[in-house]
This record gives sequence, structure tokens and C-alpha cells, in this order.
Amino acid sequence: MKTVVLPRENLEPFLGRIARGHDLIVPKKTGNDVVFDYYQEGCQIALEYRRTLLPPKKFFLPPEEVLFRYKKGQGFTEPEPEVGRRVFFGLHPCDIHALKRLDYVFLEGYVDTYYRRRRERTLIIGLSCLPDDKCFCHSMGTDLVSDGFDLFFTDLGEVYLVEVGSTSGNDLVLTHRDLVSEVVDEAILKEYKTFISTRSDLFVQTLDTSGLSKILTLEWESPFWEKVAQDCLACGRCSMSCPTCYCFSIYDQVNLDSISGERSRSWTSCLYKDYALVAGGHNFRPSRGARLRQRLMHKHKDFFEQQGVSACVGCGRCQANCPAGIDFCQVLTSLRGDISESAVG
Amino acid sequence: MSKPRIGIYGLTSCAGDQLVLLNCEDELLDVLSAVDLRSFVMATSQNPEGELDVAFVEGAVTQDSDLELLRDVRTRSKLLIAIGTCAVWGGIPYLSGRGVPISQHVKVDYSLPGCPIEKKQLLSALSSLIHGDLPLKLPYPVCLECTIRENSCLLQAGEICCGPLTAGGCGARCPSHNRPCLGCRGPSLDPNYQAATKILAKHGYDVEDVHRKLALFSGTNSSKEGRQVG
Amino acid sequence: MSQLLAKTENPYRPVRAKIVDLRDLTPETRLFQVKLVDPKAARDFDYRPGQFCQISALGTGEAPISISSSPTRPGLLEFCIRRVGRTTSALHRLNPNDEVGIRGPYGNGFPVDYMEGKDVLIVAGGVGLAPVRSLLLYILDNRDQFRSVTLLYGARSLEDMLFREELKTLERHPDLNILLTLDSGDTRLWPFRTGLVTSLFEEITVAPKTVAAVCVPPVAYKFVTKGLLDKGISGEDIFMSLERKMHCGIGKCGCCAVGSKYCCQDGPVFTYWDALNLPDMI
Amino acid sequence: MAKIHLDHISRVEGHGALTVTLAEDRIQDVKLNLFEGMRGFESVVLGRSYAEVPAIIERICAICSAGHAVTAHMAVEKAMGIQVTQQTKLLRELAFMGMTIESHALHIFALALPDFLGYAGITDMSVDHPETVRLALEVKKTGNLVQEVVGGRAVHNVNMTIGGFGVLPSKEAVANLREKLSEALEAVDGVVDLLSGLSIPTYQGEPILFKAVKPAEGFGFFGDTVAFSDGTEFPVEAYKTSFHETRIEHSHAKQSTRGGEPFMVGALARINLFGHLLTGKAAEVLRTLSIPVPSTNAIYNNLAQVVELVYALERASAICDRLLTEGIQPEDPVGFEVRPGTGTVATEAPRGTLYHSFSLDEEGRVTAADVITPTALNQASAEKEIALVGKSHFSSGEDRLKELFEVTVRAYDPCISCSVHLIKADGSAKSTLQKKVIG
Ligand SMILES: Cc1cc2nc3c(=O)[nH]c(=O)nc-3n(C[C@H](O)[C@H](O)[C@H](O)COP(=O)(O)OP(=O)(O)OC[C@H]3O[C@@H](n4cnc5c(N)ncnc54)[C@H](O)[C@@H]3O)c2cc1C
Ligand code: SF4
Ligand code: SF4
Ligand code: SF4
Repeated sequence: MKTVVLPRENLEPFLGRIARGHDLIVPKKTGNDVVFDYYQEGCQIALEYRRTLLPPKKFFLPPEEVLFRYKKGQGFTEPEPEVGRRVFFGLHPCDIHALKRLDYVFLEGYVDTYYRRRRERTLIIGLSCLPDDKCFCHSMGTDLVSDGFDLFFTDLGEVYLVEVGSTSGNDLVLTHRDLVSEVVDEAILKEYKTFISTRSDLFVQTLDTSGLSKILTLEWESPFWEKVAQDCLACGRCSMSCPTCYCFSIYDQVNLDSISGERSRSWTSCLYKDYALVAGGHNFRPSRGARLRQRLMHKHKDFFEQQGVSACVGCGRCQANCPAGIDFCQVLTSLRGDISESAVG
Repeated sequence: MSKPRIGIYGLTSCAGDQLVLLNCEDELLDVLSAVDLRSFVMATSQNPEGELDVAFVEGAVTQDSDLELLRDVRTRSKLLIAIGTCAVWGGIPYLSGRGVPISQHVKVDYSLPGCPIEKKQLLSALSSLIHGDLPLKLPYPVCLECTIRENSCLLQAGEICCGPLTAGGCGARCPSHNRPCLGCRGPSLDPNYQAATKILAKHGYDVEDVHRKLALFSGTNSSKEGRQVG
Repeated sequence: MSQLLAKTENPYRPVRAKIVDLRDLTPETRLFQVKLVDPKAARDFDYRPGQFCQISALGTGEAPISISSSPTRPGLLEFCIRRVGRTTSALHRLNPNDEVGIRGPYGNGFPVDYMEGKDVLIVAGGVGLAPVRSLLLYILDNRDQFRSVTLLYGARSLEDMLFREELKTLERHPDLNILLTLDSGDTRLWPFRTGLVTSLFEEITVAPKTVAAVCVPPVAYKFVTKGLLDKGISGEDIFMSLERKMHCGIGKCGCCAVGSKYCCQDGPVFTYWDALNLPDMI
Repeated sequence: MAKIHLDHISRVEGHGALTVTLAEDRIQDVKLNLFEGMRGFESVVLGRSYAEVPAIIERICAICSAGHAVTAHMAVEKAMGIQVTQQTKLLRELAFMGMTIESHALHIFALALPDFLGYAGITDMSVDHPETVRLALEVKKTGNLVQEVVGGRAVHNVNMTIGGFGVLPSKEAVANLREKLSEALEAVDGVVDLLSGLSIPTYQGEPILFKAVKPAEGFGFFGDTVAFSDGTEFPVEAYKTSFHETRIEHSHAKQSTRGGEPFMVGALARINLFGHLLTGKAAEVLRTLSIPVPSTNAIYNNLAQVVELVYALERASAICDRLLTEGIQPEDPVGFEVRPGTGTVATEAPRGTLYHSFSLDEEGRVTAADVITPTALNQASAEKEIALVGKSHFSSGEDRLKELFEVTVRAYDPCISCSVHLIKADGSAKSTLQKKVIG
């Protein structure tokens, strides 16, 4: 892989220039949180953030979107697709892995044209990170990333080591070659190695994933699910903030004239009671425990069985955002070991 | 398709839900011309009444005259829609020991909760009804909209936020203003009062206070369930 | 198999279809005959029995509905739709010449190739006759490719029985064994049995190489499959068409997930073996 | 004896009926029955935390919800001795103006105007006067926008809190609001023209007592003293002794009198008492509409509201200007310690003086609550006035009388939900309906 070096002081000019020709998305600080948002001149880019509240998915699968409008007898009109190149800066490795998981869902088989258009017009610039006590990407094998980005920046203090992951990424580097240096010397390599080993020492949270899908299958009937569910508010905050939760519902809204309207989709969660309810009142997951189980099964077993990787990328958002303090790593660990252990922090 | 015959009625309430309709300044005249308005005492003195396709009823039942009106409206209407938390759950009239939700007396075909109801939902419900459909139900609690707006969670920060127990649809107005949700839209599809009480007890709140707060708008529903804990 | 939309086109956009004719089958169920507006699409549209389409009543919503007609009789598509909620009610408000939106065909359908040369036992309950009617018609139109064909069908009452007239005609078909049962109600009019559809199992013998196609209400699968296994049919030869809540129909929205399978893509037809593998399937 | 009966007064907020008994040659008796169901707000807040009070109390009424919200916050803060910042005061006043704009616009254009132009309601009126209706709705919408920007919602604000606001409006939002207010001020012109040509039914008036909060400076809706038109004044804390509240048989709202005399509150009272303090366009409109000041004819209340509508638009614009020039300071709600005390506040809501009084204990729990609303205060005055109208037009026939009575009641712009919120729920008052259901 081609690597170059960007001196730290050149980052802002680099992004500033990109912003002139593209819609640039960056991590921004708001209050005590960091969110991904469009860059505006002079805005504070959070370079050392831990995790954003909503993951990058909101820019590819928006929380709500109109699929098409219709008028009786006249067929369907899709909303004008957004055009122009977008550069999404600052994704951590887990979030890049998460996008790759979403690609499986939305680009394989039937192609989700809305997702594809947004994905195709977006360049990804990754950014290295340091874990906090909720990150467990090292357990999920998503702590490092070798593809799925156009550029990847590793923060080595004075400089960023920049991995080039695509021709588009290469073009960006070439266009701004005055800001980067092609020389990756011994000292930088050494710093990179130090960074990697320091970083891996910082992980606190872990999840033993060996045989996890099998264990989950065997623990299907465990009373533990209902026990954890007693504490679950089923608020859906974990699903919304998970970078790989992609469930959505589709609904129509007719206009006052009764002859035109629109069809939209919006995020939903398998934790909601109506999620598996069908006409006639039959609910395939009638209890909160069954719904909570579905969420974890899908992440760690079902998706794994479909794609060979877990849907969970270990970003820690679900635990960080759960008002009840439920820690899914602990739930899964308890399930693996002593199931009477309390899983709620 | 002939215009649906519509009546708008208020029982005991603050008239907020009827006012929300009058507050649809941009759409009001379109709405009124898309329906055959047969009763709206708050807005017009010409109320021919008679058979209705859809009746909207605001307010709780607190007195015999409310009940009489409600029963009369029910017998005349194909569909009866409860609008506002007072009508749907009893709301504040319930707390004063006086009001009950209208569903305790007559069949309610659809409930549009909110204190007051949301303009957007009212208009979308009206459009659906004119089209011949019952409006969609929103299955999610306030937390969904709150999370989508990327608000910091107030419950996590130790405030009594009723978001996880409360029917969504308001766009998480309060948490988006940095104010905890009071539950003004009444219970969500699947409120877990026990879990919420447990969390708040951990944050050091008095369990009785929590119950009272969680039950502010949900009348019959939460006051019972919430009390099973603690 | 020809799709209404190429895989690169927007898979959420329906194509337009016109209602040609409507016929009430029961007080709640109506047969919709529709024709795609685009003549080329109408000609090319191909499907397999057991597949379904997403039918739109625009302004109200979309519902997954099995195709009840058979690909052996091209031109018109038939759907029998029970009025149970918003979308199905809106569809029931439509008249001939009105338009609906259609996407599909989706799902795997029944493995008709695999069924060839075997005895076929079809078990249906209530509106579950809709998808298996397609299979039944398909088999009748290719009768020589299959061995014995038996249909067991149960309905709540005579009123609730779909395709009564058609079944009456088919009953006289020499190559078809049809057994009907009603949960209750008047059975004098016609040689019906009373009891659940499982009670019909006592009346049939099952040849060694029998495949079963089943579509019954969700709660009934456990009993029906047990009955079929008891009759000696292998779990891999029991094909069940399952219902789940569906929004997209194309394996994206996640709503119909059953374990690692999507009912809309990997199903709706699953074998009993799948159900053994995936705990909450039936 | 003949009776004129209005079962359900239309185009007012809430449920009210009117029964006028006619003797041979005179009006024998007038009974205004506010039969809206009771909700017992004071009993609901008892024992609850101070923090919950405003959100509960604002639900007394939708139209003047912001007025209840602002007043309740002020009363609770007074009880605990909390001083809020100038910016908070301005923003609250802005929300109050938003309510006044919305409420007056709704009443003038949608509820009262159809009477004078001969329509059943705004829908029929819009057929012949589409432009007027459009402008009127535009003005009304501006009032709602003010409340949305400051309070987070047009009805039942979500943003006010003890000590300040949850989130402060952005500069952009205030600037946009300022623009809309200017447009509304222009739109009002056209309507003023139409209104100045209206003929107001006259009758033999009698001196009526008026009452309003004496504005702290200039014309306005806030102050610490309440003034009667006979020249007496009293501090708001003394409200209990300054007039007399009685429970009456025929209405769910209590009736108020002063020394047995009914008194009137509301826009007309304010204009009568303090109209001379108006400046700017509001003062101009007061002249254009040629409202006789003081006027004892309640129907002029409709026009007095027009004047105040203009005042509120101007005042809201001035507040926006100030916020924009001084900049919106990013301040959190002021900190405070919970302590016991009683806070009594009176403000001028669209329909007149609104009293809130709350007592809190050491933990900040409500030990006593009293809310007195304008419509309740006006009840006796309205009955008296109907009798006068009846006297003046006695010979004009029952139909005309009925019409005039309804127009007169409507002129008071009664807000019946407000007025009947308050009967205390003693145990016996528990509704039989609820007993049946919850046992
Ligand atoms: C593959 C497949 C094939 C199908 N084929 C056919 C067919 O051929 N013919 C046919 O008639 N049907 C068929 N169905 C079923 C059909 O799709 C549904 O009946 C239809 O989607 C219902 O849609 P609706 O909008 O009318 O009902 P809805 O208005 O959506 O009503 C049902 C919904 O209401 C909700 N609901 C129901 N009861 C309650 C309750 N008590 N409380 C709260 N919410 C409730 C549920 O969320 C449920 O999804 C099939 C389904 C699948 C998956
Ligand atoms: S399940 Fe939790 S940790 Fe895993 S990817 Fe989703 S939010 Fe992150
Ligand atoms: S702040 Fe309240 S509504 Fe928002 S996520 Fe937290 S608990 Fe839910
Ligand atoms: S956040 Fe809660 S209290 Fe606020 S408007 Fe929504 S439901 Fe009502």
C-alpha cells in the first residue's frame, strides 16, 4: 500500500482545500458530544474524539428518507439524487468496518439504489483512534482496517501517516502534493510501531468471540434473556446508534388531495414490540426478552452465519448510550460463563 | 368520492388539540374544503351535526354532560378518533380524580395522543382519513427521535426523563430543548416502568416521586404498573 | 426468471398494474386479476408457484401477497387478498380499471423441479390456499410430470372457504384427490369433514416419495408438520410457506429475519429442516 | 316567564351556556353557565415539586398557555427568591407577546369578526374575503412562530424552566422572527381599515368598574400593583382582600365582585386604564378605531384587542431588536437553592388579570396553590352587561336579543377552560364517572 506523510500543521489546509471542491463531513464537537456533520469554515474538527453519537450510517441510510412521490395515474418520481463528490473525514477503523458490513446488506443481491448513490459519491478518509473503556474492536477484529477507505490517517503526533487505499485517494494526495511528503523514514515507522503497541495495551473491554455463534445457538432457550430484558427499556437507543443496525420500515403518506403522496422509509428497531407483529395479532417475538435476544443473535450469530463476520464491530456505542447501562459484552460473557451473574452495570 | 362528514368536539380539556387545528394556518382552508365540516363549535356557529364519517373528540370525560355528548357523537359516527392525551389516557383531568379517557365509555377507532397533538401528525391523520385509511400508529418511544437528533441522554445524566416510556411523534421536543420528557404523549407501545424506576432509584430518586412523575400524563396506564416496583 | 425491474434499477419503485377483474371469494377475501400496464413487462413476467409480489395501494401502503395464478397461464396475474388491516382494506376499496403498484416476484417459491416425479401432498388452511393454488394449477397444467396429487384444505366455515366453486370443479378431476374440512358449521351441502386440517391426515396414505407443500396460519405449523413427519414424510420434503412482517421484500429492511434467513429472500418457502435449525421459525 | 337560552355558545374557547329570563317588561335574570368539566389543577400540584408546577399549570388553557407558563415560573421563582437575568425576562415577555398576538388574532378574526360581517365562521368568511382571511391567518401564525421560537412549541411550551430556558433561540431564528413580525405589522394595516368601518351595536351603558395590572413602565402586561378604574390600587400580594370570590350554583367557575360590584378585566380595561401610555402604531390605531375611552360597552373589547395586537407586534419586534443588537448570551438557567416561601404574581393575560400564587415547603413541595383567571373575574360583569344589553334592546324581539347576547358574551372572549380549572377537589367532588371506572 502506498503511504505518505502529512505534517500535522498541514491537516487543516488539506481539509480546507478539500472543502472547497466537495461536501466535507467531519467529526464536530457539540456540548459534551461529538457528531458527524458537514464542515463549515472555521468549525472545530474533533481530531481526538472517542465515538460519535450516531455512526456514519446516517449519511448513507438517513434516519428518514422519501423513496418516491406518486400521483395517481402518473407513476412515480424519485427525489433528485444528491450530486457531487462528498468527502467523509475522520472515520475510525470500526466505523469503516461497519460500512463494509452495510455494503453486504445494501449492495449485494438487490442493489439499494439510494444507498449506492450516496456510497459511490463519498470518499472515505479514516482516522486512527485510541480506545476508551467501552471499545472492544480488538476483540471483533475491527481495530485495524486495510481496505474500505480512500485514505487513512494515523496520528503520530507531529505527522499523520497516510495510507492510500484507492485511486481516488491517490488523486487527492496528488492534487495536494505540496502538503504531503512521500518520504516515510525509519523514525516514522518506529513511531507507527509504538503507536500500534501502545494502542493495543489501552483496551479494557473485551469480548471472547470464540465459538460465540454456537454458544448463542445453544443458549437460545436461556432464561437469562428475559432476565436482562427486565432492565431493558426497549427505547431503541442502541439500535439507532449502532453503526450496523440497518432495519427500516416503509410507509406511505397520502396528501390532502387524496391522489398524490409519497412513500418513505425510516429507521426502526427489532426491540420494538410491533416489529414482528403480523396482521391478526400474531407476534413472532412476543416478549421483550425474545426481542432483546434477536438483537444480539443477529449481531453475533445470524450475520456471522450469513457473512462470516459478526455484524458487531465493537465500537461500544450501544453500551455508551444505553440509559439502563446494559453492557452487551457483559451479557454475552455471562451467557458464556455463569449465567446467574448480573449483566447490568 | 364525496367529502367525508367531519365533526370536532371537546369534552373537558384545555382546547389545545382543537387549537392545533386552528393553528394549521397554512393548511386550514385546504383542510376545511376537503371535508364536509358538520360540527366545530369552537370555530363556527353553523353546526348542522347529523350523521358523521369521522368524529374527533378532545378531552376527558369528567361529567355527565361530557358523557352524553360523547355517546351521542359515537352513535352518529362511523369512526371516532380520540385526539390529545386527555381523551386518549385521561391526562391531567385523570390526576385530579375527575377524568377518564373516552375509551372507557365508547369504542375508539384511533388515538392521536399528545399534549397537545402534533400539527404534522394531525394533518397526516386527516389526509389518511380523507383517503379512507385509519392513520398509521407510531410504534416507537420518544427516545428514537431523541437519539436521531443526537441529543445527549438526560436519563443517563440522571434526570427523570420519560422518553423511553412515552409514545414518540413529537420529535423529542423536550430533550431537544435540553428538558426531560414529561411523558405528555402518554405511554408508548411497550413501556417498561419497572426498568425506568430502577434506573432512577439508582440515581437516588425517591421511588414515589418517580411514580408520580412518570404517571403525570398516562392516567390509567402507568400509575398502576409503576407501583408494582419498589 | 424475469423481474419487473432489472437488478440495477430502483428495487423499491413499483410498476403500474391495472385491475382487470375482482371477485369475492369469501366475505373478507377477494380475488384480484391484474394486468401490468407495460405490455412487454406483462408478456415477459415470469414466476414460480409460491413466490409473492409486493402490492401497493398507493397512499396507504404495500403488502406482500402470494401470486395465486400459475405461470403456465400467462397474461393475467391473480392475487387473493384477505382484508385484515390498512393496506388490504385499501386494496379492497379499489375497482376494476383502478391501478395498483407491483414489485416482484420475490422469494424462492416452491421447488417445482424437485417435486417432479414425486407424489405431492398439499396442505392448506384458510387464506393459505392462495399460494398453494398456484402450485396446484401449475401441477395440473403439467400433470404428467408429477405422480399422485392430494390437496388437504381446511377453513373455519363454509363461508370462509376460498375458491369454493373452483374446488367443486377440481374435485371431479380424475387425477386429483381433494379432501376438505371445516372447523365447524354446516357440512351437509357438500361432503366436508369437520375438524382441523390435521384431522384429514387420518384419511390418507402417504407413498414413500412424497413431498408436502404447506401453507397454514402461523400457529398451525407445529401440528401440521408433526402430522406429516408421523406420516413418514422426510423433514427435507416438507415445504412450508411462512408469513412474516415484511417491508422491503428484498432482504434489506431486516423485518422478516428468521435467524440467519430472510423470509422474503431465502423463503417464504422453508423446509422442516430449516425450521429445526432456526429456533423461532415455526 | 319567557327564557332565552343559548345551549352552547359557539366560537369561544370551552363550553358555556346562557339563560336569560325575561319578565313582562324587563330582564329578570341572567345566568352565564360555564359548564366545562372541572380539572382541579390546584389539587393536582399539591404535594408535587415546584419544578413540576409550570408544566402542569400551563395546561389550564391552550390559548393562553404561554401566559400561564410565564406567570407560574415567575410565581415559583418569587416564592424561592430567585432572580432571573434580564435576558430571561425579555425572552419570557417575548413569549407572552407571541401568545397575545395569537390569542387576539384568533379572537378578532376567527371568532368575533364573522359576527360583524355576517358569517357563521372563518370558512364562509373566506369565500367573500379571501385576502382578509389570508392576512389574518398570517398574523396569527406569527404569534405562534414567536411561541415556537421561544417556547419550543406553539401550545404548551417545553423550553421554559425555573431560572431560565432549556435552549436559547439562535440568532438566525430571532432574526427571521423579526422579519415575520414586520410583515405581520404590515398585514394588520389592511385589517384595521376593514375594522374601522364596523358598526358597533350600542346600548345604554352604565359605569362599570375596570381592573388591570399597573404596568411597571409604559403600556404593558407586567407589574406589581393592580389598579381599579375608581382609582384604588393594591399590591398583587393583597389580591385576596381586594375583591371577593364566591362559588355560585349555576356555573363551574367562581364569581368575583368588589363590594358587590362586578368588574371587567381584559383589553378594554387595559386600554381604558392605561391606553394613554401607548406609543407608536398602537397609539395610532387606537385613534383610527375611535374607541371611546373610557368605554363601558364590552363590544369595544374586540377593538381594544386590535390595538393590543398592534402593541404586541411592536413590543415583540422591539425585544427582537434588542436581542439582536445586544447579542443572545449563552447563559444557563440561574442556580438557586430550594427554600420555602409564597410567591404571588399577577400578569395581564389576553383576557385580563391572571393571578398565580404558590406556597412551597422546605423541600420545594407545593403546600398551597391558587390560580384566578380573567374569565372567572369577568363572569359577573358579563352577566350584568347582558342585562343592560337586554334592557336597551328589549323590544327588538327574541331573535335579535339572542344574537346580541351571544355577541356580547363573545366580546369578552371567554376562555372557559381557564375559568373552571380551579374548583378545589375536596374528596366529595370526585366525579361519579371516575368512581365507576377506577372503583
Ligand atoms: C410471503 C407472504 C405472502 C402472503 N400472501 C398473502 C396472500 O396471498 N393473501 C393475503 O391475504 N395475505 C397474504 N399475506 C399476508 C399479508 O401480507 C398481510 O395480511 C398484510 O400485509 C396485512 O397488511 P395490512 O396493511 O392490511 O394490515 P395492517 O394494517 O398492517 O395490519 C396488520 C398489522 O397491524 C398490526 N397489528 C395487528 N394486530 C394488532 C394489534 N392487536 N395491536 C397492534 N397492532 C396490530 C401489525 O403490525 C400488523 O402488521 C402474505 C404475507 C407474506 C409474508
Ligand atoms: S452492537 Fe454495539 S458495539 Fe457492536 S457495533 Fe453495534 S453499537 Fe457497536
Ligand atoms: S434523553 Fe430521554 S428521550 Fe432522549 S434518549 Fe435519553 S431517555 Fe430517551
Ligand atoms: S418530549 Fe415528552 S413531554 Fe416533550 S413533547 Fe415529547 S412526549 Fe411531550
